[in-house]
Amino acid sequence: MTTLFYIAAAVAVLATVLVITRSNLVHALLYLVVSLFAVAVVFYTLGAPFVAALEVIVYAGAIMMLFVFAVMLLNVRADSPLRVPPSAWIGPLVLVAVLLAELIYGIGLSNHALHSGEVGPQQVSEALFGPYVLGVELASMLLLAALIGARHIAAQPEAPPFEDPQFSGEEPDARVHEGGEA
Amino acid sequence: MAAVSLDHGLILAAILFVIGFVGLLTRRNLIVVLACIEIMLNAAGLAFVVAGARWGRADGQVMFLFVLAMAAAEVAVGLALAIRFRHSLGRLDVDDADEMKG
Amino acid sequence: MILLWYILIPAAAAPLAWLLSRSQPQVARWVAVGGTALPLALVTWQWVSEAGALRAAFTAHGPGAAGLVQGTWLAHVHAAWISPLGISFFLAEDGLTLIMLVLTFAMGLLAVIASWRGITERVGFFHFMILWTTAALAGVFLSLDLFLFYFFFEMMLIPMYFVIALWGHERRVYAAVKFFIFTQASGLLMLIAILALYFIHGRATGTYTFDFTQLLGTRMPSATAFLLMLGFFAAFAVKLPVFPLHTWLPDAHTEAPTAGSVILAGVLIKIGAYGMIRFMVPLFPQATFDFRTVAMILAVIGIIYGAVMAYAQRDLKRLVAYTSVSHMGFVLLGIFAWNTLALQGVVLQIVCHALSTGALFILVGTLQDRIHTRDMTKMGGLWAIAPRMGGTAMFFALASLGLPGLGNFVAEFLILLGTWQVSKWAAVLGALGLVFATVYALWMMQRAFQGEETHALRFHDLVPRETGMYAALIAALVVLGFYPQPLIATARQTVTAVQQITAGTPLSSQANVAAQLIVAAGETQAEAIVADRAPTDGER
Amino acid sequence: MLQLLWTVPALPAAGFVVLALLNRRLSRRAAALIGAGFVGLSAVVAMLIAVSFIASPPPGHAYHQVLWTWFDTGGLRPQIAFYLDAMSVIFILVITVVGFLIHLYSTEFMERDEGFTRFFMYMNLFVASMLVLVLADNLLLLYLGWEGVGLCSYLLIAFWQKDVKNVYAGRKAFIITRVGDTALIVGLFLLFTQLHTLEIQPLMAGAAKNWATGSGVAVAAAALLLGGAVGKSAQLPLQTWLPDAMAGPTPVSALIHAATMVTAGVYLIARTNVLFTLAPDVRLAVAIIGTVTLLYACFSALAQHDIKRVLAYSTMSQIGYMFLALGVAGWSAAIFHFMTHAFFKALLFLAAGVVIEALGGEHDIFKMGGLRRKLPVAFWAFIIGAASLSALPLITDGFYSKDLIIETSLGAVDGNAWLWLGALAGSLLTSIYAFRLVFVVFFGDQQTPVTLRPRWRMQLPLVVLSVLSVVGGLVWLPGWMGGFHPLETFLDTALPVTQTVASSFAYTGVSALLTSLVAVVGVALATVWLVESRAALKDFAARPTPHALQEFWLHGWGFDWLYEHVFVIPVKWFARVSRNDLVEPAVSGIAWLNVQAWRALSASQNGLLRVYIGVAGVGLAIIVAFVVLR
Repeated sequence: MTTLFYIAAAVAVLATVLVITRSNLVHALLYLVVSLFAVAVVFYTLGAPFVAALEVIVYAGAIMMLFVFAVMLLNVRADSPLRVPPSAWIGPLVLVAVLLAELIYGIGLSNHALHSGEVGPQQVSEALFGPYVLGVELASMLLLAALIGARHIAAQPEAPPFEDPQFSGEEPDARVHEGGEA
Repeated sequence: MAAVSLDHGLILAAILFVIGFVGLLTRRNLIVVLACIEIMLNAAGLAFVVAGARWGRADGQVMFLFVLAMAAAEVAVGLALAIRFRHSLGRLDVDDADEMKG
Repeated sequence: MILLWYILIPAAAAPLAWLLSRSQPQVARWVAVGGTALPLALVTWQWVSEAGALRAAFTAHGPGAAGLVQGTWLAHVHAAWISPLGISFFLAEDGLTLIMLVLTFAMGLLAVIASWRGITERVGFFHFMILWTTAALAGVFLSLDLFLFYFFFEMMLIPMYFVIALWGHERRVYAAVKFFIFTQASGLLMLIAILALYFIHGRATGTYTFDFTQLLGTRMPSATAFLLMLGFFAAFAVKLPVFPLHTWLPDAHTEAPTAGSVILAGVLIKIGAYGMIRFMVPLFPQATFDFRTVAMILAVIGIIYGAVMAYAQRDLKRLVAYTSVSHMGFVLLGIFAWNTLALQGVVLQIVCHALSTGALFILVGTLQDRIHTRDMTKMGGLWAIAPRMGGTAMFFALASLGLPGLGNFVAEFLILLGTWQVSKWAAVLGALGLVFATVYALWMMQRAFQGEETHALRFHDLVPRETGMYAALIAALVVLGFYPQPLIATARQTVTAVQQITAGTPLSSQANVAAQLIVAAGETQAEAIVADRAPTDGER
Repeated sequence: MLQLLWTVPALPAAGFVVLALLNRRLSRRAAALIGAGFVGLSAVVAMLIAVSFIASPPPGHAYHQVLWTWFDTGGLRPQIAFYLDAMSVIFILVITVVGFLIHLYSTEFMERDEGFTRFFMYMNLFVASMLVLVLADNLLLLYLGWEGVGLCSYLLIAFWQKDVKNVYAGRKAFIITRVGDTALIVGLFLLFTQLHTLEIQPLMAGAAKNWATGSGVAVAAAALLLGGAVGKSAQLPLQTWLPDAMAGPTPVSALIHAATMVTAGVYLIARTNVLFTLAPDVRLAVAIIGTVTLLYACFSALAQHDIKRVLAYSTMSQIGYMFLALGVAGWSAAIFHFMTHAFFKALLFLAAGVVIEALGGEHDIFKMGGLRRKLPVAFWAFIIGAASLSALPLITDGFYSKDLIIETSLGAVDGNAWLWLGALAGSLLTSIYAFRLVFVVFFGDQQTPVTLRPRWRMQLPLVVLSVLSVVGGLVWLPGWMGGFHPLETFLDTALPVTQTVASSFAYTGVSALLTSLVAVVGVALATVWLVESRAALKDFAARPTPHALQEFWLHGWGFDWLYEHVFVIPVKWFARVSRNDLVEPAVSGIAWLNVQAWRALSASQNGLLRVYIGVAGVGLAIIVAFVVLR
């Protein structure tokens, strides 16, 4: 299992690096799927089969499907004109190196062993609908809000081009009207 | 099962998080930006699960579920925004969204 | 109970004026007249009926047993308000308060009358603001609970801000914001000082209270006391205004509508003087003493600098505004001299400056209504067109330069004489300020009213409403010039009491001893004089 | 009768109030009647009081009337009270009588001016203030009158206020005298702090009792009072306002700037003579100031060609004589000269006023000439006045008083040969410039036609004052003339007797002889130069050195220039540079910093999402660093 963890971890890291370096959008998304699968394996090795399954179903399945549909709808091929020059990578890399060093230092290499044994769906469910039931309700509300919000935002293909109406105290009514339309 | 060290799990989460962060800082394509956010959220969820696995409790996984729900909501709204963005500006460059600069 | 009415009547008239003005704007004016004239009548009645009590309180107990210490107020209201925090609704009135209240309501009334024609937009709201200010000002002068005092202190700021920002002249928003920031920032310093005092007193005695009379004499390290004193000083110095903190005043006075300028110059800036006499010095006598030299230097600079700046102005209203800086320098000088002569002078100066400068502001306002400019280079020779206005302006210019026979002279003389006991140089330089006052006052007269009339201006002279207003002010100043004794007698209780509180500190020791000596010497000498002077036989 | 004392100042004050209240509603006739009437009444009351005072002197030769207590606090208890003694009697008599005559004169002189009522309003206020000044029983009330006359002086100099030049002259007078007044008021502070009263009599008694002669306090107090006196009486170094004050109407110059107000300084010093006795150094300073001023003014007068400016300088010079007398403790002599000077100088001014009116407002003496026959009354009045000014012996009042001063300046204990010489030289110069005026204005060829002749209201005061100028001096005859001196006896009840070392018959006789001689020589010189050889004089004056000297004297020895550059220009410069308030940059500097910070921060708000995230990342790194490195 330990070996599997490290292999999966290596795959996840590699795939993720490829996600952010590919200029082809579809390739990047495919690497993301690989990364998510790898993380699912990691979950499994950590003794969390339930979330491993969810990772595959929800992340790699549903969420990625959304991405693909979006790409399809938007008809995006590549974002080569959107590449940033290589020099622009230096700053973020330095920053991130510092951050990572700090995190690793903070985590410390103390070799705490993880609890051996599996935490199965039943225990998760008991916790979920036991002490965390309020969180579940909140999550449901969040999803509902996201659903309505997403529909509302995306539903107006004929909306006028975005522009910044200059505020003028003379005609406050015009603004209200515009806002109401949106 | 042979035990994986807690630290290695957390370090994996940290590495995934910073990779996502690098992507966020260097990519201008809105879709990729959203993907990077997914990576970072996923890393956070991973950290929860690792921590939960340390004690053999379910709480970490519950938290992962919440993160998952949030990620789903985020990506739904985010992609809707991307579509709207594309309609308005014709492109997907986040740098174009600077109408609110000071 | 009467004290509550002083706050409640204008406070109640304020929304009334606003509501009733919806159908008929003129109603708002009459409501405002009522809302200021009624408490004015009340307080005048109280003054007249308590005149005996004021004198009795002084003479019966001797100079030692007056007001503040023993709580022999003319009237007071003490009710629990927020008891857990030691905040009470504590209003009290003594001689000084009485004078300040008369001034507040009189200036409020004057402001209403002065804007009878000038204000035509949002009439109801305007009078709402004026009455609100009046109520808050009455509260400021009445409260003896520091929290309550701060509450009213801030409350009066808001309507004043709107009065300047809504009905002011060209740069009104700038001036209003400047006024607000200055006052608010310094007020917050005072709040910090009040809170610090509250906690220091609470820690030391176990009683957490904002009651001023209990906070008196709180023991604390001298460095702390000095800092807290500076907190109070900052707030009052901005209000007064003291020299380097004065720059809001010319802008605010100039840009405010006439009524705003009248209330600002007449009452609002006097809060600085009142607060120093009532709160700052009694609470921190030692720190005040340590600060005396600096304050006196600032006062002298203010006197001379204000006068020179007034001379330099082209804008007539700005000129008048700078004269306030100069006159308030005298007030600061008097407060820090802290002896009977100087403090009586300060009280007189407060009243007389309100009358003379208020009148000058109204005059500039009426002039601006007629010729639509305040620029003196566009005036000249106005006397020929409006001789009554010219004569009136001359009178108030003379009051402003401290002509003997008018109240301002008595005030400035007493202040300088009191200052002389403490610092000779400050008194000499202050007296030199009178020369500069002559320069700006006469220069103003020359540029605006004398000389050749070249700008082909045509306008009518004062109308009866205005003439009446000026006549009342002129009469008051002349009476104060020749017989200020009623005012002095009214203020005496307070002046003695506050000095009593600071007795035993270096601030008072020399001055008080000197004052006692003077009284004693005066009596013995008077006897001696009567004894060895023959010509007194003819006295009638 | 003495109980009516308060009405003496109250009547003109009432006139002022009535005129001020009714102002526009009054016809010229009514205004004139009220204006002159109230002063006339006051003069009548003053004369009655004087008669009663002399006939039955009150105990102690002084009368004290308290009206009410002004205020009472902190040991200061000044009263509105009047104090009448021999000196005040002389002063109120002169003020009301001369004042009335000038009011009468003005009713005709001013009749064509607009603001006729305003004129009488100010004049009445002036008379009231002046009377308060000389009657005040305490220094604070005296100061009230003192400032009151200063104010009226300003208002009346600037009376024709359409011309900014007049207003400027008025302002100059008020401001310069106020500089002196500052010294005076500081003197009051000092006196009150030391002696705890401001009532003049107890104050003087207290000073005499507590202070040693020559002590620092006494010197300081006397010097400060002297400062006030110097300003009001136009002595060096505060003299520059007086010549410019001639911008006012001529009756104003006659009343305020000749007869009464400018002598207030003399009154003050005489009134507080105890202090000056205690401070011999200051008294010497008074004498020196007087002598230097009188010489300074004589030279300046020689060079003027404005008739009123000549008279203004001569006033300055005559007050210099009074100061000289005060300086050598000749208190009564100074008062005597004040009286005679009031008569003849008022006369000179009024006569000059007739001339100026007759020539349509012409002030330049070289455009006059030959008026002897056209204006006989003015001519004779002027001759009498000039003779009196020059102290021509026996027939003029000026002779008696000036002779007394010259005699005292040497003969008094504090007398001094230098002072005496200065006084004599001044006398010589005085008669030269006085008769220069007479010859230039009234003799020679007529230059400007006479358009207006005076009527009775202008002539009557001239006649009365002429008579007074002739006989006014007979109340104090010098020793060699038999020693008839009721005025001296009278004044001795109020002022200390002058200690003299030389007062013998022979000494006074020789002194009078010298004084007469000098005056006559002066007149003779003027006659020779201006009548006999005028052309030669002109040639002489055209040469460079005399011409430069004349210019120098004409402009008052450059004092105006000096003050302009030392005081006025720096203040104006400072006012100009700080017009927008020197503190304002500091305040708006804070505001500016805020705006700059806002600019910088809003520049960071560049709309680039990635930059925001980067900054957030930096923040994250910092926070994490804090957490892990703690």
